Amino acid sequence: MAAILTVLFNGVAYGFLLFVMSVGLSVSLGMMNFVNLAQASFSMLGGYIFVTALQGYGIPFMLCLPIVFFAVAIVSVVLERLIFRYFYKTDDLTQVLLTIGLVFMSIAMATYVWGGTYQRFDMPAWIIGQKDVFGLTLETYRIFLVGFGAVMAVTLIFGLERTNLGAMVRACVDNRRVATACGLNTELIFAFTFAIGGGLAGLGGALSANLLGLDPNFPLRYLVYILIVVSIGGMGTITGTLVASLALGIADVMGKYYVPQFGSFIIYLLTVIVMLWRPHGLMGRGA
Amino acid sequence: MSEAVLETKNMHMAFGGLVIFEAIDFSLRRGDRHAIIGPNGAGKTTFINLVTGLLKPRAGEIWFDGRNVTQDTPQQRVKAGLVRTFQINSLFKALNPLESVMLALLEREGRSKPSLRTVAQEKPLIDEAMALLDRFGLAGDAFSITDALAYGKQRLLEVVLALALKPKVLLLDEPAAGLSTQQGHEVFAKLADLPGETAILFIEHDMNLVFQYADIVSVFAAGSMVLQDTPENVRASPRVREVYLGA
Amino acid sequence: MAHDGEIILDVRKLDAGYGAAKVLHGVEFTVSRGEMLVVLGRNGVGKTTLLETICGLTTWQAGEILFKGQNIERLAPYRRNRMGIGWSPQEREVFPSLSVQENLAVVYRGGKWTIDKLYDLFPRLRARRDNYARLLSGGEQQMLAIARALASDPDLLLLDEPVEGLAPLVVQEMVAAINRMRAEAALTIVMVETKHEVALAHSDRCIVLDHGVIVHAAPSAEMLADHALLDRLLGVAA
Amino acid sequence: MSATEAASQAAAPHEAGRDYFASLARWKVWEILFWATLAGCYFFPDIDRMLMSRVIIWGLFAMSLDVLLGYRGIPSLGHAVFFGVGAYVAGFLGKFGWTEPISGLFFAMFVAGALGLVMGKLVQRVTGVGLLMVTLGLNLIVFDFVLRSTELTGGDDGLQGIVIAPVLNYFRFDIWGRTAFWYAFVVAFVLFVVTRMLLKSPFGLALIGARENPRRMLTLGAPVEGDVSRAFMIAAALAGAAGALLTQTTQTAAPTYLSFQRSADVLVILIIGGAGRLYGGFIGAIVFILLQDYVSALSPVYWYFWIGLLLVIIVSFFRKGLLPSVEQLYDRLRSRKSAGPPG
Amino acid sequence: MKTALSMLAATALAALSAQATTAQETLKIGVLQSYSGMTALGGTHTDMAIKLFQQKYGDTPGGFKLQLVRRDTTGPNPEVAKRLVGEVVTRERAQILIGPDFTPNTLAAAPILTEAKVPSFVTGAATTGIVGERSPYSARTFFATPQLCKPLAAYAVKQGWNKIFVVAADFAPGHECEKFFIAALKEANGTLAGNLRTPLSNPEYSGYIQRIRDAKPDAVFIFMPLGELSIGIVRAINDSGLKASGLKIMGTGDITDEGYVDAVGDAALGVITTGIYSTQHKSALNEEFVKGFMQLGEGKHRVGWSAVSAWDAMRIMYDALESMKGQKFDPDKFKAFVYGHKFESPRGPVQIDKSNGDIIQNVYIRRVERVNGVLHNVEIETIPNVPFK
Repeated sequence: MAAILTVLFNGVAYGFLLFVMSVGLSVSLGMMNFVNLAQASFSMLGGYIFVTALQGYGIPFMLCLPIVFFAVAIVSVVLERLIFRYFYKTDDLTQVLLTIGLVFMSIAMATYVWGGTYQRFDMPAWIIGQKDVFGLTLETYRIFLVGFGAVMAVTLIFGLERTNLGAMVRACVDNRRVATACGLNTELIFAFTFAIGGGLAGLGGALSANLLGLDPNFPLRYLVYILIVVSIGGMGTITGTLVASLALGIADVMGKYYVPQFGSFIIYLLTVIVMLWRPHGLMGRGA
Repeated sequence: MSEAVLETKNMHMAFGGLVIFEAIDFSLRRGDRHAIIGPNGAGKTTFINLVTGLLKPRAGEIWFDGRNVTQDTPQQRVKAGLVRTFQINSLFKALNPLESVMLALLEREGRSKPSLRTVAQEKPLIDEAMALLDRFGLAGDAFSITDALAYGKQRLLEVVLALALKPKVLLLDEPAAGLSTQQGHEVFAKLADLPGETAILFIEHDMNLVFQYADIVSVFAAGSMVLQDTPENVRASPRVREVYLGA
Repeated sequence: MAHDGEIILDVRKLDAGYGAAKVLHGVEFTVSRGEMLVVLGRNGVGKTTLLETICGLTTWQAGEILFKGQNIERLAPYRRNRMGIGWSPQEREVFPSLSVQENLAVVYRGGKWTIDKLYDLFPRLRARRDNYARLLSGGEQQMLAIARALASDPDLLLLDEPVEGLAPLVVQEMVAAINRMRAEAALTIVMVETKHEVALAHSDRCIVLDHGVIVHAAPSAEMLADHALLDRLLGVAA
Repeated sequence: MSATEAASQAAAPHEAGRDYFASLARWKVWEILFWATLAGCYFFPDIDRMLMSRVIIWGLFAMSLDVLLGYRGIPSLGHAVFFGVGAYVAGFLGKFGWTEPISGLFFAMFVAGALGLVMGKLVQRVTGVGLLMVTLGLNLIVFDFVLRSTELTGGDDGLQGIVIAPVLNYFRFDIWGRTAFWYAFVVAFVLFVVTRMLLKSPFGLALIGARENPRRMLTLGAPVEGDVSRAFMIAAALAGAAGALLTQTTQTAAPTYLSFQRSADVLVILIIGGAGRLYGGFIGAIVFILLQDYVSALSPVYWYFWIGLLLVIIVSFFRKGLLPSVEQLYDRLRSRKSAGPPG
Repeated sequence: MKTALSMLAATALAALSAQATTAQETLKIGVLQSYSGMTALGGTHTDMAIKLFQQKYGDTPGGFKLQLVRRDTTGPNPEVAKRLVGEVVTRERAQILIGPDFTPNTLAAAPILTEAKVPSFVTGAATTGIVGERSPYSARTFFATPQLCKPLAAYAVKQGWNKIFVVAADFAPGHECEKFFIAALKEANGTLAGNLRTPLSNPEYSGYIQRIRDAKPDAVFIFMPLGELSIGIVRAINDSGLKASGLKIMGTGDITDEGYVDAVGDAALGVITTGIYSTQHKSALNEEFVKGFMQLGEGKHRVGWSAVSAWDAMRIMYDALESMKGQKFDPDKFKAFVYGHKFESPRGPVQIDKSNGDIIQNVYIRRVERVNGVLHNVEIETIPNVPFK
């Protein structure tokens, strides 16, 4: 029984890990309809900024997180002004190509700046180790991830998705011409949303890099996972991304525990089945 | 009453909990020019989508040419001779009118299976396509990209594509939408010249066109058919004035 | 009916189009506060382009547009809207993935047309406030488009074919709403419409466009009476 | 044919219609030049023939995706599955004694095509992101399977013991890539000609129609969903041929042949060249593979950067790919010369 | 048929060597490693080792002016490797290769190398039976899988850790290592507590770890490829509390490779691995090697195994070329020198097998310890002259 509960908890924690990793893409793809694979590069950047702040400057862990968020948000909005904004109206494939090109460039640049090796993370003592909760031995970092992810999800869903700002973004995505003629400053709204998406991606990188290992190939390694989570969740919904993250996380961990011989088939098979069953994702808004 | 070519029997339709039709019994006779009118949201376009198979009714039957086609796919209904146009142009923007019409003709003749014969070898069909375009005054535009054609011409092409299939029943969803009054009359005048055995069912808001070209008018409102009668009687009906025509 | 009031919109020698293509050639006209002007003409003569140019959605090429005395021809569309220009586009173009309520809320910035008041104007919208806009019927979408234009509290309202494709009864409803809007808020309206009978019957003045040039301007009542002229300019079979 | 010419022929509409379709099917001068130049590469002094045969194979592979994406408008993130299946089928044949390459190639095409038909049937109702993710997921599953089935496929080490007999029992696959070049060239050319005919046929026109407006094709009575699986079958067979070619010319087959990376690469190549034009894949392969080879030799550690930059430049300035951009430029020059300023 | 083939090959080769001998002075050395992507570090370290070696010993051994031709194999990618080997051999006319790395690449290159008689050094592939058996001119300076996968079984049983759980990455090298370890465990009378194969792309281990926990083993033996999987599993076992509860972690040296043991962090402390080389190896040659390498890398790089493999390849190559001083380069003579060659490497004594060019070397059992504040693999036991089978 304890084993099952521990596995279940670990699945939930993994789900929240997937959520923090993919919520950046969920914002850009879901809310802005922009297939920004470079979100994975923003995550990597977030990881590097995090490790530099934590390791290089000895800044406390909890302070590093907002630094990462704002730093990556600024970088992403600069790139948005310089490059991305010219591609809002292009088709999906063009966006995929543009952003995958940027991912390639970011990998080479990260190798140049930080070298090809994996980074070292010395997490603060309070966040490592295990805690006993209701008789279960749980990992402290996973508990932290669940808490942080949940707060983040609630903040985003009620602070961004279900607000007038969220509706404004969707209006701009639905019809930019009309939105601007109706008095919405579409450029500003897009830049702002983009910055939030970028900042979240950076935060995701910071929170996951110490578990997953951070090197210049980080973006390519986890891109597929991020894509799977966001598309299963459905375009245009942070709630969907949350649901998909948790479902995939639990399914993956449970699968690995009960039928380890299936390996990563479970997650892939689930992807295929869900997308055949609901091509717009679990909570997608449809065509 | 002459033979019905298209009938719906007790057709019921709803989207989720929103009931569109309670029970529609409708019939269209061979060769008729039949108009459907009714307020926006009365389900006129839904009716056409049901009849052509883009939507499936919750209950009831659809009969075409003496056969129950309720379970048929849209393609099967087209092959049987039930053909429609769209309210908003639905054309092949990157192709030219000749290629578009060829698509229709090749489908009609069942010649679109994978093969190594070029389209150029289908000489009789090419000639037929050019003749059809010529008849609707589009021969001069046969090689221009559809997207670059004037709106009125695109509207005509919409009708030509449907006619190329030699339908038994032609369903036109607001063929004059977006056209000036004069262009609207031009389209209907061309349709009036069609051979008599093709039945035409059309949705239209312009009452001048309806009363000028229709033999019979059905009035849809609030999930049911209010009336099916001659244009004169419809115009005179107080009920129709109340739900649709206004004062 | 003539309006001697202040000139709210003054268009001078305006050239505009899309990219390098020129659609409007030296267009000049003025609209006074409270007036309703109708723009007539056949398909593709530049009526919609004219409205979109006033909104700022086309490429400005030459000439001037003065709104409340200020040059606006180089301003971004959202700034023009904030100065008081509202627009209801030709294809309605409501925001499909937003609910009716959200469609109005995203553009509402305070002002006399509260959302509740807009629902009073179009009671059908109140009934469907939580539905996605894409699920509305054509007539309801048209109402929403106009309500949305009003929500930003404009002084000048640009209406592009507000009664196209509507059932006769709904046309009457729409015309009544427009009249009520004018009566309640002293709105200035520039309207493009192909159904000239309806348009002329309820407006003050009209201009007729042909190939991007104004070929005729007259009081609406006068125009409505002149069947020969209508036939020549608009090709109406009387 | 330009619009003005066509208009002048409107007097004899029937002839004009026939001429139009005849001109579409006719081989253009530049097409002949293209293939002649490609073949002529062989005789350049100091050319790397193995590299050129790889370019040709990638060109064929990208062309196969063009049938799907360029003509039918279906994007796929799992196209390498068919390439890999073709490669492994050819490899298994070579390993278990069926060493004759041409029949092996046909068999590989047949198996890949059959798989394509099945996959097409599976996804024929799915579009957009759903389709991308389904094809991606299937790709990952197949890759995982091949990688893990060490006993069957050799897993990560690749399929071992592949023997390929000389082509026509005479031309041996040498280390200079002489046979490889000609074998790849001839197979690619023959398959190109067949594909070209197929796409100039009514079936090809119907594919384009369904790409442009599937709903309308449906109302013309076309089997729109059936076309998806047929397009998948054809594209899969062609991709299988490309995979088999690679196995036969290099006597290797490895999991990377059906990796997701390869699916992404082929998409990139096609888009760089320009989709929907049959030659786009070949042009893209020439540019991408040669550049990759050149840059990676020049800067082995950072060549990713330059490939990334190339992608960004292409989508920024040649939005639809190289070939369409060249076509546009050519059209503009020609119309300026013949018709004066555009009306 | 066969004779016709070999005659054709012979004429092609005659043409090749004729051209090669006329342009004698310079000798081209193909260096085929992965310089990009997930496995780029191997290429970087190989380059550094070669550079360090040449700084010390010059670039004209035996009067042959060496010229390096570097190519990026991009990782295990036989299609690319085969073409690059072909290009380097036929167009660049390289006469000795260092690489290509990875088993599939090595296998793909073998026919060309055999046909063109090009000696090569396998510096980055460990599968058994891929050296002399496949290309009679190849020699291995890396290691063979059994060398690292067998010894820990006996060692563990000797320590009293009888119940062992085996976790291996689910791909060919993992399957091979698992097979060797389980066989060795049986031989040593240990008990297999269970075994798991984990996917090659795997960010999450907790499900697997619960399985290990349920099996209650004394120790776990891990085989993972270099990189994030190794980091991931060692950290996961540590974070789950299993290590603190007394579970011993063992594995091949990959899981605590110097290249990223820092990234594994304290989780790596006490992990027992088999290895062919550690920077902590006590010998004058090694101290000098490590010092030189650190200087070259400005302290940013720690010495990985590919660096030692490349260094040893250079060592053998230089010795062989010196022995051919004044003569023309002859692959057969080169091979004759290399096969059976014994020398001192920074890792310890090394011998190239006389019959098939594979490597015979010491294998060290190491434990991760903190030395001067830095995590190191400290050698605690030496198993001398371990064969490659």
